[in-house]
Amino acid sequence: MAKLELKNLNKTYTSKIVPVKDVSLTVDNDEFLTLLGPSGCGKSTVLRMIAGLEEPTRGQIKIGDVDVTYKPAGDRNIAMVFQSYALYPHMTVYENLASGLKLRKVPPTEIKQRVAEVAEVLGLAELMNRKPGQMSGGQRQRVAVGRALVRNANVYLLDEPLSNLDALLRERVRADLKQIFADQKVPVVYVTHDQTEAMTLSTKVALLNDGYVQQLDPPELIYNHPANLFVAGFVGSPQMNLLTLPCKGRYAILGNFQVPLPNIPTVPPQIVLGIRPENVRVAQPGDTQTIQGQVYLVENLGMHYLVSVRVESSQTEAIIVRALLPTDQNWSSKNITLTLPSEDIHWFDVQSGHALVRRQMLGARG
Amino acid sequence: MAKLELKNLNKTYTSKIVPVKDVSLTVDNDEFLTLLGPSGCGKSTVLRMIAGLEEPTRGQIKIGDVDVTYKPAGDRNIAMVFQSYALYPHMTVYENLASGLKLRKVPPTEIKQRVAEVAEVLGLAELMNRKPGQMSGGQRQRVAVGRALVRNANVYLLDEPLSNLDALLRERVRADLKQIFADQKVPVVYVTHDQTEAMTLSTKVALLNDGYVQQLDPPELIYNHPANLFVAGFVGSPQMNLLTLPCKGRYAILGNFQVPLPNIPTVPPQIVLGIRPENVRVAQPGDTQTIQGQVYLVENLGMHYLVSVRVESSQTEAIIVRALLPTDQNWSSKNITLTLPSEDIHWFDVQSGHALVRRQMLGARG
Amino acid sequence: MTNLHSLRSREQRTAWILLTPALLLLLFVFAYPILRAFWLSVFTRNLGTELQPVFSGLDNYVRMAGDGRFWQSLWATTVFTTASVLSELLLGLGIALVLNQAFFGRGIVRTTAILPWALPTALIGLAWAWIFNDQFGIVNDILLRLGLIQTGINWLGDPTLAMSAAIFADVWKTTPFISILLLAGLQSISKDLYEAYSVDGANTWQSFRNITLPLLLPQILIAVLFRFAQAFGIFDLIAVMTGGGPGGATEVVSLYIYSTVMRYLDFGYGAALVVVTFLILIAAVAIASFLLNKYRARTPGAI
Amino acid sequence: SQRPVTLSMLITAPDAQPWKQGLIRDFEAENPGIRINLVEGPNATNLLEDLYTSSFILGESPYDLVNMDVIWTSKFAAAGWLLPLDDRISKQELTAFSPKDVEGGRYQNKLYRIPVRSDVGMLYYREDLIKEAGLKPPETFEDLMQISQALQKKDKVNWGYVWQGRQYEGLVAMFVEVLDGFGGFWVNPDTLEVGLDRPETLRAIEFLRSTIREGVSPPGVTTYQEEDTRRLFQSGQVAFLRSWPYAWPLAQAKGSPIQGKIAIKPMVHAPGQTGAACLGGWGIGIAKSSKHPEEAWKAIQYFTSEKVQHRFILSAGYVPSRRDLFTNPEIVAKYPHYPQLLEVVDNAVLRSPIAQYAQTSDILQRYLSAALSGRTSPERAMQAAANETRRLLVARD
Amino acid sequence: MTTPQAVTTTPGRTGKTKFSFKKILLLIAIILVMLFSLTPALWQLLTSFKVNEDIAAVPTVYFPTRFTFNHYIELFTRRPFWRYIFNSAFVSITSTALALAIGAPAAYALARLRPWGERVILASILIVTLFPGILLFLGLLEIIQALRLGNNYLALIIPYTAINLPLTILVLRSFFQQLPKDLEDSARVDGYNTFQLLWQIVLPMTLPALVTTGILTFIFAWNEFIFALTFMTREELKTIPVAAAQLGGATVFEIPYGAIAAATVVGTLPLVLLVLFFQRRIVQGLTAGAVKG
Ligand SMILES: Nc1ncnc2c1ncn2[C@@H]1O[C@H](COP(=O)(O)OP(=O)(O)OP(=O)(O)O)[C@@H](O)[C@H]1O
Ligand SMILES: Nc1ncnc2c1ncn2[C@@H]1O[C@H](COP(=O)(O)OP(=O)(O)OP(=O)(O)O)[C@@H](O)[C@H]1O
Ligand SMILES: [Mg+2]
Ligand SMILES: [Mg+2]
Repeated sequence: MAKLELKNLNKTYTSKIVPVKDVSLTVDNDEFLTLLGPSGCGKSTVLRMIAGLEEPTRGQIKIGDVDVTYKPAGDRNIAMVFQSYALYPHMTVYENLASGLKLRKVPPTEIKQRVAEVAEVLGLAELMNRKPGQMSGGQRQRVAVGRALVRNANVYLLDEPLSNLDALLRERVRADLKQIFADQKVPVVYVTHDQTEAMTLSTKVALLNDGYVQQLDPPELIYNHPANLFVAGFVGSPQMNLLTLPCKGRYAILGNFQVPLPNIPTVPPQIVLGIRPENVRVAQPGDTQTIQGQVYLVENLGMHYLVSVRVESSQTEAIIVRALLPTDQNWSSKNITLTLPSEDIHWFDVQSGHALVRRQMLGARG
Repeated sequence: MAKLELKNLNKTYTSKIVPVKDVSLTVDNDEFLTLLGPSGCGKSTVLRMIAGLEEPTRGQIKIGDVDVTYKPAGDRNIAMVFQSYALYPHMTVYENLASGLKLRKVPPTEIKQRVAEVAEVLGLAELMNRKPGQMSGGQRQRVAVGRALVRNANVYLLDEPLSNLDALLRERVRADLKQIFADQKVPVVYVTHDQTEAMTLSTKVALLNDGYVQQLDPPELIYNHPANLFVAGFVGSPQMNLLTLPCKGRYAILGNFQVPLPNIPTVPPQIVLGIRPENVRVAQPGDTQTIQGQVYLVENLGMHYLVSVRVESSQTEAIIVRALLPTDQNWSSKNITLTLPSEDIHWFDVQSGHALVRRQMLGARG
Repeated sequence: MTNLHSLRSREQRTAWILLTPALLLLLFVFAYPILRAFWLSVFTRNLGTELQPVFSGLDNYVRMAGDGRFWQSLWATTVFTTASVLSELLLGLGIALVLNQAFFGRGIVRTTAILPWALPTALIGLAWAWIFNDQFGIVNDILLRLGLIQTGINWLGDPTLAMSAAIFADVWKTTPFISILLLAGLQSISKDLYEAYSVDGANTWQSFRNITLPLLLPQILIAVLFRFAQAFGIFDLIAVMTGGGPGGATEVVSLYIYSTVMRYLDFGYGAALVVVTFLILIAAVAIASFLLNKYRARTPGAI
Repeated sequence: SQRPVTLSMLITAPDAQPWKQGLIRDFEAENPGIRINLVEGPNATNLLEDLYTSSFILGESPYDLVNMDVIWTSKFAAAGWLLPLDDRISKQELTAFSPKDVEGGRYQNKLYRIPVRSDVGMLYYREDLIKEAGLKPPETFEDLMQISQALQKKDKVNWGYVWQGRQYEGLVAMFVEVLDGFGGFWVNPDTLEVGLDRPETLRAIEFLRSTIREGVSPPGVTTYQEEDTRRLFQSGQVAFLRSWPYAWPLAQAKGSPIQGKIAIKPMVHAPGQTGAACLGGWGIGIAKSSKHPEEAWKAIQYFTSEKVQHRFILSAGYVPSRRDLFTNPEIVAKYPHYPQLLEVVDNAVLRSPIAQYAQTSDILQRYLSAALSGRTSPERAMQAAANETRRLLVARD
Repeated sequence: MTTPQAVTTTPGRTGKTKFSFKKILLLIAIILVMLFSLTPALWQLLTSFKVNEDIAAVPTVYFPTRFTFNHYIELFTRRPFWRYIFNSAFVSITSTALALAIGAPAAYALARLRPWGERVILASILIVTLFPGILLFLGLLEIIQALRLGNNYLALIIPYTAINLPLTILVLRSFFQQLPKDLEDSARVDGYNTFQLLWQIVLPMTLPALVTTGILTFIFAWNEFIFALTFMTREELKTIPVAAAQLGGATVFEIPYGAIAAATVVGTLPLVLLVLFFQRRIVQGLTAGAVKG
């Protein structure tokens, strides 16, 4: 229906607390934007400003072509899932779900039907007559989600809507969300800490930190081409290996090993090498870019082991590289050789943190 | 310090709402038990009964050798993180953290020190003078966790303590939790929907459903040897492929392919085959147990693609197998051959849902 | 055995420890007067018996049945109570809503709004009588100056006007009781809910109707109950303002009871009056709460 | 030596000051063994009555001396709270007081109260205006109406006549005067006959109603008490006022718009009748529960003695209870209207001294107020009042 | 008129861009409330500064032609008005504190601890509030007399406390019930016993209710007339309303409006200050951020 546009939003609570410093975003009709960022970085605040619950200190919010910056919340036709649920304690689940529709004078039969559909999706069908006080945390969250889903809104805002659901249910609801929003063709802004969710659901991810958008890109780019150190370190679990290494000639020195530098104009004295643990492989015959070291910690992640390897080094300072390795072997205390495929290595400037090799097409800010 | 023992716990809210039907568990000094289960299955209720906030309708709770079933909450010396946080809204973060210690007349200097330590771990140091109303969801949750961690309790209960934290922080806090509890040597009961968390943190996992413990085992066993269909389907993400197949001779019929049955006394007419997507491999030359099919959906999970394959079949009913495949290829619409390694296949009874091949050592109930 | 140690029975013990002081005090102050009223009501004890109690069974109640003055005062009280409690509720709710807003100088306005309740009734009753005086009263003075009337209206001399004036004075005096109580109730409603509801598309009236009212209901009920009881027992304001006149038009039950006991020294009969009034009140409240429960059961979610 | 005996006495707040400065101080000086503890009660007399009542009900009254309004005597006596005083005072001595005042202290032929202050209702009028108009002070009700209307027509005054019409004891006090002026009666204390439904009563009501109807009295007069009427009168807008002696010094005070323009006379009457004045006033009795009746009596004797009264009246401006004092030259010098007042006092009527006075009065107040404010017709109202009164009196005896 | 307006109306900028209709409405409402509450009281205030001639003047004199403090001076010189204020304050503070101290625990028990006979207790409290107040006084008189409490502060403190108890209990109970239950649970696990829980957790969160009932009961006690009149006869124990009602005019009949107005002002001023001070505690969001869900 309409495009959502945020222009240079700023929210200042007190001179010391400025969670949103300068945020500009556009979410198109059919786009699904996920806000990612560390706890307390201002994600909810951005949503609240979009919803009209908080007035921006500066900046502009447009829905379609209308400037809604100072429009009251009720006039924006937005559906929102609150991080805190904000269920109506005096209403049953059914009434909670139906309230938004009743307000918009949707015919009763349609209300019933829509509520029933959503309740089905969220597994709330049996709880329709309960009040929020008599439900489990996950059930409450589902009601909160349901309350937004039944609506026919111009913009959907979802603030960590699935955080208290079990994996299975979450997966199901996620699929349904995707379906519903794809059908409705409206902008969706979604906050989550679950990166799988971010990756599978969104067409675009905005990574917030320190009040600024660190990178705004499709999820693959965020994952595969982090714009800066912060993004690189934040996205992906287990975290990317980020090693600050001295440079020597066209090489970065990793313990007793050398990693060839990418094609950069000048060679800095130090550089940050980043590689995701899942890209670190056990060396196979013929691999060139290898390092050796000793396993000193093995963590079971279910599908994989997260293996921490102390790289052989003549320096006193230990260099640790973590690798995600298959569970079919026992890695403990072994000496192993690992491959760091050069196409999976990210290079960052030590000072600015910016990625050093950036494709032209990437339009991210640092 | 002391062992926690639940014996045949039952909680009946109303004759229709019986979230906990018969739960028996033991958590030793140095054990870390994770409760897993679908939303609304009674996890929080179990915790609340342990804490003494809810009186069991039947059953017994022992801490050490003391029957505490009817002891008031305050006398049990338990620390608990509430799913809903339950922060004291009129107290600052510092006061929230210190309140439990003050009550126990811990000397002020020690209070200060312990609070500072915990705040450091949880990244709360800068928020000490805020009140809960002025914090983000994740910050609140951290305070809730902190309030439990500062305590020197006999038992720790944590109800989805990290659900609103970003992945990075969560990982860090998780490591700290592990450390702290390992030092203290007290029983910990933990509720989470994050299976990675369950796997990495716990020494034991109890899977609850429908008021009963479905399986109580170390995490690897839960993952690798699910006791029944429910556990198999619930644990692991993406979900295990669970295919109900007809049997013919010593084979299960999967589309146009045959999978040899395990060593079971009688061959049932139908059987359930389970295999995790990550165990399904692209067939390599020499693989015996292969199937063929066409890719019809590829989902990007970041590290992997989740590829859904329609297995070649002369039946009208489509059989879908999902596999987790590397991202280095484009799988869309391809015809591929997959291997189902027989050591990774789980077999379940169609009627009872019980696993058909069970090691002797596994002591789970169905 | 388990029962003795159960959490529930511990809770019981604590509950009773917490309740006991309050219940004892209530018993101490209320039980004797109430029971004594019941006891005295079956005796005749007045100037005729030289103030000695003489058992007379239900005589007092029989006499009451034919006592037009009592029934008339009961009616006057009902009119007074209904009118003043209803207007106070509406006005009080309105004022509470205004006071609940954030604006500059809110503290002053809140304090002002409580002011009428803070003025001593005995004194302010005099002031009201004076304000409504047909010659020197400012009400008439203002109306005259505005040219709305030609001669002063005899506010307190006309049965209907006198009742209205008394109701007005009472409404003025006690509206703050309701508004401050409701204000506290309003303040305890979480902002979240309004936010959620406004995002859902609710306008001001709708959030008032569907969030404020239902969540404020406990306080509304308490305020109404107390005002009902107080208004039914109204004494000093009317005593000072009209003395029950003109022609008994504003004589309320407690005025009559007071006269019977304190001035006519007719203790037995006075006690019977108390008992009957008391029972009527209890019946009224019981019926009201029954209807309310029924209504609430029928329309879930609504008030 | 003995510890001094303390006598407690309750008194309305405004009276406390003059008493303290005068009577009490002197008495204590003369009787070192007796202290008087003067308890300052509320301003309003009905509250005072209630205070007495509540303390007597409890059996042990904290008061030894009972300072009573005339209409309380019979109730207090009937309730058995007072000590009869007949043995302590001779008939001879009593003749010094106004006979009506003494009568007001009796209940069922026993004396319970010795008067200390008199109070009578009377008619105040604007001597200046009447003189100016060349008229004579009114004698009859009709005169009153005519003069009023004449003065009103000339715009000398807004209103002709104001009286106390609010539903309260003052209404009854005012009404018995009018009733007596028409030759009617309320309750005969001896026979308990009730005269409220007799034609004289209706005529009396008709007179009062006509004052309003004809615009002689403001409509609000049915809500007035003493002060309302006095203020109206004192503002110079009214020709006639029915009130108590207290209004005199106020109206004659410096700065009063009607200073020196007024005079008093007994209440007007119907032709062939005499004008009546309602008797009020205070007297003192002794509480039955008092532990010091002898000392109390001593105090009463002292307070009512001629010498003391003389001094007290000069300083406090009260109306004396002893007849002699009305004409005492020293007093007349200060209060020139007192001789006139004596005439009024002698013509006073008592409100029925019966035990159930309060209730009888309430009945009359209600119905009278109803009739005056037009709530019910006078006939119906008085019929009902009479019946109710009869029922009450029969029930009690 | 409800809270969302406070959220949605946008301070600052909207003011610049356009006039807000709602704001004007609010302003009018505020003015009306002020007028309604203030006018009669203001009248008393003006009267207290008028000379007697102005007070009695017809037609009405609205603003004093001559300001006088005589009425006030008289109050304090003729009578120990400070003493009365002290008495009122002492009795009111004590009985309010007691009512809250006794009422809050009882309210909590009724709100959360589900004692046996809860319904009966609640019903009795309701019934007690319905008993015509004026009649309590006879029975109480007998009790006071029997216990020889007359002319003792207790004679007022006890009945005031008791009469205020039902209101305190019911109001606080309704507020306690609205609190998120998890909070109390959390406190219990932390080791708070019931009393600590009440004092340190529950009461701070229900401050608006406490302050409100406190104000209401305090004012009731401050202004109560009949008991104070009957149970306290000694001059030095009288409370403000009784003392004010006993202000003499020159005669029994005269109502000394000026002095009464002054007494009204003097008697009300402490209350105004008190309310002004405490009303800021009636604030929203005391439980904000406490729980999720
Ligand atoms: N006060 C109550 N009254 C009635 N039923 C309740 C009450 N509290 C919880 N329940 C029900 O009991 C069941 C178990 O609730 P519980 O909170 O233990 O679930 P849970 O396993 O913690 O779920 P979640 O993962 O969603 O938090 C739920 O179905 C819930 O609806
Ligand atoms: N009312 C407030 N007053 C002051 N500071 C606030 C207020 N609300 C939020 N903040 C601060 O603003 C910052 C951003 O908060 P916000 O709720 O937007 O974070 P978030 O990104 O949603 O975090 P989370 O993932 O933990 O929910 C936080 O540091 C928080 O402490
Ligand atoms: Mg947030
Ligand atoms: Mg839960």
